[in-house]
Amino acid sequence: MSIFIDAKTCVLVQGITGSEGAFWTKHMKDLGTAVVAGVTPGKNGQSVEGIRVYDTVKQAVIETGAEASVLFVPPRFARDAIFEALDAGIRKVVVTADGIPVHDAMEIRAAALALDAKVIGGNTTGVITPGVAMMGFLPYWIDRVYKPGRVGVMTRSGSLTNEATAMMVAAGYGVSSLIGIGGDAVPLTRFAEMLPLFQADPATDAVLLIGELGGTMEEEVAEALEAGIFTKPLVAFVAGRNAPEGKKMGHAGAIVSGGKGTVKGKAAALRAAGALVADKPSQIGALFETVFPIKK
Amino acid sequence: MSIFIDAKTCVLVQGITGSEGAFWTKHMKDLGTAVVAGVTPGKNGQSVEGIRVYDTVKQAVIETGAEASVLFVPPRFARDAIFEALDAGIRKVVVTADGIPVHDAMEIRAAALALDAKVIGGNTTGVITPGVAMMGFLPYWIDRVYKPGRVGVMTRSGSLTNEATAMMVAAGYGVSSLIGIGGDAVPLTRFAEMLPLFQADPATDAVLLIGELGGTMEEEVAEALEAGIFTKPLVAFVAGRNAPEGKKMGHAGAIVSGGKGTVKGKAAALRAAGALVADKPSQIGALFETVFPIKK
Amino acid sequence: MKLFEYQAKQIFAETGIPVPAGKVIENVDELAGALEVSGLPCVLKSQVLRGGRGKAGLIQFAKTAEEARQKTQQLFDSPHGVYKILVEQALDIKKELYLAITVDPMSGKALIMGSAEGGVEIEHLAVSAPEKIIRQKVDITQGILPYQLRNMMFGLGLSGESFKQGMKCLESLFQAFCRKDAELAEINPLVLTGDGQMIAADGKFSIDDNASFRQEGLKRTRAHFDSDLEFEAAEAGFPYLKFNGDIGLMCAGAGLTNTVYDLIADYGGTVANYLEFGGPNYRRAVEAMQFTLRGNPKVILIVTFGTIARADVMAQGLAEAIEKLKPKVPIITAIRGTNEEEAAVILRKIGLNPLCNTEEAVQAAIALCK
Amino acid sequence: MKLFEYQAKQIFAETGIPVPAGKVIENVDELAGALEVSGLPCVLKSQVLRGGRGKAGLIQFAKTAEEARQKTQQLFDSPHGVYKILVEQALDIKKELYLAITVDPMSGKALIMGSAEGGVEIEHLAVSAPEKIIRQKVDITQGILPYQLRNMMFGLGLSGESFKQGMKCLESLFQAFCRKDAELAEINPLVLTGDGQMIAADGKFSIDDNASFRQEGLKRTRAHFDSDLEFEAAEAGFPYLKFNGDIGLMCAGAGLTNTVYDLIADYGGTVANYLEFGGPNYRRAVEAMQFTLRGNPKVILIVTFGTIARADVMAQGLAEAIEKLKPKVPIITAIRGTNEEEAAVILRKIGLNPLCNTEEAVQAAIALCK
Repeated sequence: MSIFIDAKTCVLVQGITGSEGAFWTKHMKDLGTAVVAGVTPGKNGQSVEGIRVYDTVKQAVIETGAEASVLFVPPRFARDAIFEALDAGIRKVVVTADGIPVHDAMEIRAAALALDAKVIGGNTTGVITPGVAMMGFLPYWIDRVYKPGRVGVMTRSGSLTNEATAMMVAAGYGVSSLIGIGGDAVPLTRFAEMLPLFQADPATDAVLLIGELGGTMEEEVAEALEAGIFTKPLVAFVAGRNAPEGKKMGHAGAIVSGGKGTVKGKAAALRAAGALVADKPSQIGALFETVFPIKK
Repeated sequence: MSIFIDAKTCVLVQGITGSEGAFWTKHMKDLGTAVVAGVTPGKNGQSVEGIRVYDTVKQAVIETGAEASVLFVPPRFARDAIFEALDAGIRKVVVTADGIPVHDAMEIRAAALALDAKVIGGNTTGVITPGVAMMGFLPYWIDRVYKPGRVGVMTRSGSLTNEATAMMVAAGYGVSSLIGIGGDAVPLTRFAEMLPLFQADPATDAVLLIGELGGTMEEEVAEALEAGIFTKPLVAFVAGRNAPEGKKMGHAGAIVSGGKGTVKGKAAALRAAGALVADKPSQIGALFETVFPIKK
Repeated sequence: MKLFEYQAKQIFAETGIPVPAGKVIENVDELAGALEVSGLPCVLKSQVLRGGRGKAGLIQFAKTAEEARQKTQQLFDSPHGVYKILVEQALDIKKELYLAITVDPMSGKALIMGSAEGGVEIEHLAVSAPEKIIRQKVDITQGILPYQLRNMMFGLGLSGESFKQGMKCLESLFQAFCRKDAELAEINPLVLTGDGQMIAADGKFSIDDNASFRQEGLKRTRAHFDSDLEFEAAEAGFPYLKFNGDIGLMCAGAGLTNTVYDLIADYGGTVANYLEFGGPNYRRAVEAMQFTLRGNPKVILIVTFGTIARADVMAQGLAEAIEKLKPKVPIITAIRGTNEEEAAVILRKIGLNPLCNTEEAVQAAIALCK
Repeated sequence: MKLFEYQAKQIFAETGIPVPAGKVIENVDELAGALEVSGLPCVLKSQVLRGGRGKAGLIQFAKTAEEARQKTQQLFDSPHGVYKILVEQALDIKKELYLAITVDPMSGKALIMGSAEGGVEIEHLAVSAPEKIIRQKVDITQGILPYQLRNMMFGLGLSGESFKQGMKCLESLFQAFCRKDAELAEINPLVLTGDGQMIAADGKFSIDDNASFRQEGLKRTRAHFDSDLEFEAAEAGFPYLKFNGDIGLMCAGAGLTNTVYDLIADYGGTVANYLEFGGPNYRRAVEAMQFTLRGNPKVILIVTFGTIARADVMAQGLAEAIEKLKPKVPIITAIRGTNEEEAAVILRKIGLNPLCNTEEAVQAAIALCK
């Protein structure tokens, strides 16, 4: 089982002829992902890693039945590429572009909500079900991070994911599916919106939430827990407890301003809703032991 | 029973302090319509026909629970007034304004579709369930037209409605509910979208469709009949068989151009889908006799 | 309101769509100046709104200044009401495309249509080869996106420089469509010239009358109408159509008017003219009857069913009009709606026989024409 | 990118929002010219980005030209890095309002906020009296509608002429918000003067860095930064923060950086500086280490987990940087990700002990500072 995509999901790669697009298309295929088509305007008829390239998403969807799309396009073209995918009927999109203008992101987010589409990102490393399928650029061959297992992972940070997940794996756990929702100030899909997928997934017994300072997404997860939308064990690690207010270390979403978005507030909300919160990555494994002990 | 509104539906009047707004508010109330509030910006606290006036729709909705709104505002302000109603949570709107700019209408239609709101009009005389409730300015006291009964009426033309419906009433039938969808080139709700309401209404045994040349709404009704969306008897009268191409006699929607929108095509489509089509208004009564004879 | 070709091209030029070098003239004396702009050979295009100008001989080519002068004079002298001629450079046409934006009332979106087979009427192409028309819907609040431009250009089979020029043309056309409250913005043909330029060789542009409050300079001129009478009526605020039959029709509302028009044909009658008596005009019976009488009807037929337009007000106005104008033709009325009983009393008082049934009124009017 | 008050007011003025008469000066010699614009009494407003300018004495009032001269000199001489002063007319304040537009990431809409209690920080009001903040969400593709403007003005309790002026201000502010790709557009206070004028007395405006490709003239100056070092690093493309501790941090990615920062604090260490080593910078180890060394760290701690930013490329770059710069401080590395085994080989070759565990690396770095 898997969430978001499985081995049968027909995946399209927008921007497939770029160097990253081509490189990660190979890796997605190697893992078993059903990459069926690529799109780069003006390159219709070319082939990348054995995948046929089309001029338009519409054409690719008609001819290959693609139903999900991963974008390797520069941030300034993300809006156009995402709306092209949505307009062609695709309802699952993964957006790797780092640096989408906030006004573009607002427009995309509003449209995705209206269409009930799952647009993941921007600035995400992607989505993976280890051993099954991937959309994005996750180094799944690093076994100490991407070991298959029964814990769902959702994260705002690519760099921290590997760190935190490795701790969980070191404690004997593995990953069922991992969703990187990305580090932007306006994520196109939010943490709490992924919870129903993990809740419904029989392959997921618990979830690891990798959060950060800034915004309100961790608080929304706490609300979802309070509302009973997610009932499996949830362990959280939220980075940035000591970050200086108003200073940005890294991407746009990770900033505290006007006293809002503090890790202290997030951790308190999560704990109050029944989640376990690790202060250090090294505590993650032990916390899972308390709620979801490994059968030895 | 009724469709669209019944005697319990809490109705708001936008533009209530204008002369038409005030005049028809009285008539709506007299019929039994639950008019609960009016809105005219800057006139908060005033009263019209015993109805409290508010500055904003939001305020009116919060304080009175209004759930449907009829607009007596000039066409250039219709867009603003409709979006104000939709934003306040109202999902049933009747728009009497004649002359809404087409680009405004496009925007409103697209928004109404996205919200699954029923925005009726523009350029409509309104919606009525005789003896129960009305939103609009239909002269319900004219008994030879608005006699209560079991035939649903939907129409593009105010002037023709009275004509055609009178013929039906003269033959012994009466009106269950009547929906004027209005005569604009871009009606905010279309004929075929009203059919499910008539289909579901136990007080409606058959429908009289009063159509016109121009557009494709009658063809869409034929498609709905073919698709089995509406299964009760349907009698249609479509005006403009002999209208000269490219000439406009009356409102914007009623024009044939480029050979599209002819009455001939509409009548053929409706007949092929099983509807009965009257060539003259005087035939309407007789056609009802064949599908839905009056119990004597 | 339909614009003339030269007006459409002004809009195209403003928004960045290339148009042929040319100038509008109103008489032969202005030709020399126009030829300096267009060069020779040139095209002389009569500025009339009717379609099929080519077949009607309203578009002429000229290789020399003298030929141009002769043909210009002929066009101005033609019986087709040519008030203006657009004098343009003749293009070296390699390929003709079609590009248009109109309204899709179903989705509430703008509908972009394109075809690699330009130069013909799109309605004909829609029947003969619908698969050759590429369609794309665009959300007017969001505006046209680059992928939508690309999809159209790929569909038209363009590449390289013409692909880029085509994207630019379509984007500009869409901006004009939105900014001008257009019902239709059409370039047909969009010409690819021998030297690789893309030029709007002809165009249609229609602006929504209902948006006139926010569109400056929207004003119909005599050239928009088939007759002086229709123009004068329109200037006075009366929708008015002139036909060549017997019955002078004063009617209110599209549905009822079209029904009466159908019934007149069904019962063997003909229409002299139609005047819209509804809306704000119901209070203007004297002027309305004046315009109706100028259509030389054998009988006047008045059919209304008013709600806000009250029947008694109409009847009172008609009484005044008859008093003042003393029409020599008979008048049949079926004036119904709010206060119809009072209306009937007024009409009877001035010697009319107010009818209630539309078909009866139509038959009575036809009988009086025999 | 946060703009200075005078830049925000330029945008306000361009878009039609009234601002006080005033002029920006860069030294005392320009004061006389500025006073001609502002008149007396005047306000002297230091153009710095930090909040609480009033309490910090960075805003001064002056009644005479001499007083203005003295206070201007004092402000330029202050240790707060005052490069520019905005000299403005002093306003006759009757009422202060608050008006702002920001981004609602949840709905993907613009969030309009207003309060009849302007002049205070909205964050404080949000805590002390949240019911006094009126909120309204606006679809940015559709734009702000008249009813949304009215709802806000009714909420602010305005009427008559100020109602109209307020609508105009908010509409203009919204246009500026959209046109400029703003993250925040705030007028606080929006002043109602004794003679009934509405004037933007102070404002904040922040433009999205990610939109710089379509926003002209977005350029940070020295005044945007707390130190020369941070400014120079930013000019070179390195996000860089200077602190006063021991560890020079080269890190990649927000999540990992913040985690390392937390761990350093947890284990009792302090940070000298942070440099973003991820993204395109992973190939620029020499420059990165140069900037890090200028922060005077006692130890350099490098923590990364790269995917596209390959570990072996980073390691190779570090080897070159060490060879070239010969840093005198110890270096601790936890460089993981794509090709991490090759990276480890390279690092060992130059005498480093590549670690794999972040906490271990942090503890090792702290131990070296003691």
